[in-house]
Amino acid sequence: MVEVKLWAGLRPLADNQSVATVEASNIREMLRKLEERYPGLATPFRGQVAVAVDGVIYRDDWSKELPEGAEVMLIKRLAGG
Amino acid sequence: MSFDATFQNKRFNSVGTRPLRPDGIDKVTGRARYGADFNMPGQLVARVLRSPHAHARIKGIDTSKAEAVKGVKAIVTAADMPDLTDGDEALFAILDNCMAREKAMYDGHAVAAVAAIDESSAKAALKLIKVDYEVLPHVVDVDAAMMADAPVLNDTIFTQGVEPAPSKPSNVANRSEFGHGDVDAGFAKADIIVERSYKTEQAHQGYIEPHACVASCNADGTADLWVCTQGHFVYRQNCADLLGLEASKLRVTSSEIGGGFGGKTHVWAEPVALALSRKAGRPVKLIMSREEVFRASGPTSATSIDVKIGATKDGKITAAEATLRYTSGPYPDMWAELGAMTAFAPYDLENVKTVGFEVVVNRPKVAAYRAPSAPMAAFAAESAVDELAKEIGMDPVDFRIANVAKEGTRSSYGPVYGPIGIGPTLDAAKAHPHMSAPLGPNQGRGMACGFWFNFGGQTCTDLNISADGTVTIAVGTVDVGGSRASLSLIVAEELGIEYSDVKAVIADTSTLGYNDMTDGSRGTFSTSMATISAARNAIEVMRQRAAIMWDIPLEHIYWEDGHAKAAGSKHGNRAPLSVKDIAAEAGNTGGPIAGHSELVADGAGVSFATHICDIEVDSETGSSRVVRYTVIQDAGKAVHPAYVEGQYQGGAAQGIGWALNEEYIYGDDGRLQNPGFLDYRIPVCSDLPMIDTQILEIPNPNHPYGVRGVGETSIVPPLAAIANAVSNAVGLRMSHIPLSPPRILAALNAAKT
Amino acid sequence: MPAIAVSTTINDDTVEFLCQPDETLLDVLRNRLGLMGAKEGCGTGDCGACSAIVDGRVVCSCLVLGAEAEGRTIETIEGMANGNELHPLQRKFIEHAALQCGICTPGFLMAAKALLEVNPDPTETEIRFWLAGNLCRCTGYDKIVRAVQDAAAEMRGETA
Amino acid sequence: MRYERPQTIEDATALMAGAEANAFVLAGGTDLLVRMQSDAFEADLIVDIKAISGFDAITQTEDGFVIGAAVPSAALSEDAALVAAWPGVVEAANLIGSTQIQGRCTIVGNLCNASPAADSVPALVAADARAQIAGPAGTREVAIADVPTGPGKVSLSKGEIIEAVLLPKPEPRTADAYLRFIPRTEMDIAVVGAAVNLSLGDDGTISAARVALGAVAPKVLLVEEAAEALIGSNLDEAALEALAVACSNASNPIDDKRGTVEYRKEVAGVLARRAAQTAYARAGEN
Repeated sequence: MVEVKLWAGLRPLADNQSVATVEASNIREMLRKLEERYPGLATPFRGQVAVAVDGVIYRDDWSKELPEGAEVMLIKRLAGG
Repeated sequence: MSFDATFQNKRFNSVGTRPLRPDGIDKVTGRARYGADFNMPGQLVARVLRSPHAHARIKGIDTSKAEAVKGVKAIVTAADMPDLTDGDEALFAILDNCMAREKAMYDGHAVAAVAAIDESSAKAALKLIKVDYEVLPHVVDVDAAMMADAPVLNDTIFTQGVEPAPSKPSNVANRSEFGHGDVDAGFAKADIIVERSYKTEQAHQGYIEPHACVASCNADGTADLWVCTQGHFVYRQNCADLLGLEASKLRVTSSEIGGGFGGKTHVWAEPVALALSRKAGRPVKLIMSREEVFRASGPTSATSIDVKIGATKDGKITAAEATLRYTSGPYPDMWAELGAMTAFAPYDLENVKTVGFEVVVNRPKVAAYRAPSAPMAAFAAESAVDELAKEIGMDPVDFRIANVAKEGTRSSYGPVYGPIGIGPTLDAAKAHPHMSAPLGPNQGRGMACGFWFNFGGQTCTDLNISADGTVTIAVGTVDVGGSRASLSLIVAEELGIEYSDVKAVIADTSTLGYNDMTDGSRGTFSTSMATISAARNAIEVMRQRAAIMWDIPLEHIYWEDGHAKAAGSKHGNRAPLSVKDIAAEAGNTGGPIAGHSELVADGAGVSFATHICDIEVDSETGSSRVVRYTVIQDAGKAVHPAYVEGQYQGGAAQGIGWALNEEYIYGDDGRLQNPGFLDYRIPVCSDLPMIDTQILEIPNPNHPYGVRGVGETSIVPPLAAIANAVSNAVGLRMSHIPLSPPRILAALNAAKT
Repeated sequence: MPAIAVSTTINDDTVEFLCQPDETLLDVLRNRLGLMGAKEGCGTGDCGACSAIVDGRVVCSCLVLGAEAEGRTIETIEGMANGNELHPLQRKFIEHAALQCGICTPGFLMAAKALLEVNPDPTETEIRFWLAGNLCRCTGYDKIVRAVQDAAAEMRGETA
Repeated sequence: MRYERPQTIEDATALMAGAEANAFVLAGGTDLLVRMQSDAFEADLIVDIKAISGFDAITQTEDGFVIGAAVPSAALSEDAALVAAWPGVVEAANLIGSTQIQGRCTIVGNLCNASPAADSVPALVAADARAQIAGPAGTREVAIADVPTGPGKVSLSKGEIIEAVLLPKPEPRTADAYLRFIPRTEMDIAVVGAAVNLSLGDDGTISAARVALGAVAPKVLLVEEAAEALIGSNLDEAALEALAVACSNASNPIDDKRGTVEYRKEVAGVLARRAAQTAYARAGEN
């Protein structure tokens, strides 16, 4: 099980939860299960989110495994110069 | 991702040396071809008509007289573009910004464009296009735009991120919040609290090469685009999406790029050039003038920021809070959010809260500028940190060290940090001779820290080994600052060959798979990872070829020091095969030898820097000069140290310009007053001292060589470092960037009375 | 507008061209003569990317009319190297990593060449003020100034 | 549009006199070509005066110096006699733009462009220089201060061309100095400019002075009160303070992208003080 922290902008789309717990072994599975539970997340999940796993930000690589007890946060996909 | 990107603490032969850059001769002889240096047979010249109003409804555009001008071949307006009004919001904004549909949203907003056989016909036609404007009230200032009585730019914008959702539209597109703990409880524990408001003015990337492209659309739906860009694959996708082209039929070639710094991550004129070419049936060359670049490309945000920080007498920060308001131009984006994420990132804070407000105004659409949004947030936060240290009576470096973030710290934007370099940069600053050098009269010293995220992203490279054993590496990330040299070093390192045997080229969009842009400090980080991967794939092929050449089993062959070697007692006496040896036989061992890689280079990690500067202020004129400047930054591993230093120095120089003189100045009519290098004052050679650099190498655990991005963070600390230095020189806290002479003199005079 | 016939000397070659009366030397070099080493960064004399040497003085070619080239002697970046032998300044710019994007480089080289012709041993301050009309946004000028100093030393015969 | 390059001043003035409209003299072109970039600019005739004999020369005469209308600013600093006689004029001319601009721009062009912020004009006014004007009706001379009449406007009649600037031969123990304020170290238009030209008597007191300011009024200002503050003094603090006050009071600037009214008035005084100190030191050495 991983606890996924949602950024404030996502919470209205997820029953106002700030944390969601899902059974997932990697980012893709985590996003898929969250989306199944909260269909409103589908839009931001298409290109607007990045995932911080133990402080490292993953923007694209959904194959990243989620170790047991990892800190997982959804954050906005960022722009750079 | 099958590629293992974990840091391997290996000894380097090539990486870390300083060979000559491969594009050097072309660039010192004038042969390098930039955006404007390409021509096609039969090409037309394009010019763009721009709104003279800051905010105006377009009631009609009459192009009939202009079309009658001899030599004019096509005129386009928004009517010639797809109507994306009800489609994807981000795409709509990009297209509307390229060509205004309902309203001109800022001075310089494109409303029509002409393609003609020459400049003078195009110019004559522009004058004959009649646009019927209904001038609307405008607002350019971020605080004014948030007032209840401000003219509302877009009545479909309702502030997101607030509960309950507002019932009235406003110019505040979004509210975002970050932090943890309880700031009120934290402030209650503070012995001393500093609270202050700051402003920064809008700055432009100021790349010396204006946007330029040549577009050629054919009747069969194929098209070519030659363009200066930081990301030709992204430009291809954007242009295809905006114009309804098929991406694979649009071939985009990136020219040499004359500076970008974030400003060439976004299409401005390219869709217009393609639309003109499609309509005219001929190639079209479009070069923006310098004035157009300032008025109508994408500068960074102007901001207004409030900061409150409290600490105990012994120097521990108990709470930090900031409210950050950022302009985004006429279209909503996420610039304030980035500021809110980065403001307090260098610190280990028990209680922290940042709130960002994204504000639309009648200014050009904001684009990324080198660590976008972070310099302004750092200016405010680091000014307050400095002031707090002074109030407590602590040395500013010691105070920061006492509160610095480290591995395991919960960052102010949420996640817990892995290994990070802020502490070591502060330790290095403390030990640096600059910190203890004596100051002259009227001089002040300031220092500040900076933080930026680095990106990885989608990356694809092709490595081809020629029959003579020399190697071409084709990459899809545009070289903005010497990355071809760095990537050639990486190939040499992995294959164990000479740097001079490698040629790195930037492939066009039809010859290589998709690559994200050169942005987010990702160019060398991500492409080096893909290049290492491609080289290792090529090595695998060469092992197979060696097995064929020797006619022994593959598992008996290993790769070491640039050679295939046979293992064990049975074959071990064979002379190792070099890349050249294996390449020479390629035709008979299975054909060309290549290594390819497609990967997502995530795990870039975050980046920190600490800067120190000395400023001398003329108290009679308010003029200030930077007399000494030092940059200390973590590079993870410097692949080509000379170009890492170059990034540090260039970022510092841009920050110095922003801190002292650069600003967009608008008149009461909402028109930009200084759209040129004469009055948009970037630093000139005589403004600056030598800029000293110190490269720290704290390996990134998520890159085989430990590489981190180095491009952006160097622009984050200078605004605050300079403001702190000026404040120390004149004994007054300066809170409005740029610290132009009139602002400094006015503050000195106000303090006298 | 009737075109004007101009005869001039560019990089030691006699060159003849036709241009419009309002056409700049920069446009002539780039668009008519294929000498695209001079860049247009501003068109108003503020950035120096179009620098060329006319009768021994470095000027912004965007602020010279093509018609004014009649009878003049013009040097552009394309004439700086002697065949495959780079000018010391060109070599030192590469060696010192004095360029990143490189768009300003031809202009800097032209201006620096003109400097060393009148002042073979300039101080850092003299270099910085002489080059103040050449904008560079990438480097912070540090490595450019060092490259000029080093090239000057080599040209004076001091071991680099 | 036509481009003409006459060989004589008579041909040049005839061309200018005969032009229907929008005729421009081209010398260094550093202002004219910038204006030509603008979409709004229209020209029918450009008269390039650089081929006219003598226009590119600096000539020393019994009365002083004649600086031809086509002499680039860079050439002024290469003339040792001129630098020795009028260091302030030369330093002002050398502050116009970059090295590249210096290779082209002329002080006559700087004057005729009629920008209130022109660098060389206050120095020329302080030096009591005159403009030699050729026209269809012959030649005439006017004081430099009488050439510009307001921003972008000059007192020349149709067909008239300034041939040269005439600088007097300085009296013994006379020197000038010019300072301007800009936000950067180079490349900016003056926010304020101040020129001081002064002569010392045998006892070292200032016997004559002219003080001129730029960028603080619609055209260059010759500030009589500032000169009076200096005359008779040894440039003591009281004289300097009186000079600064006179300059600040005389300034009538505008708020714009380059500076505020308040700023310009204050800095006019600061720069006048500093320029006076430099001129005083130079005069003492002469």
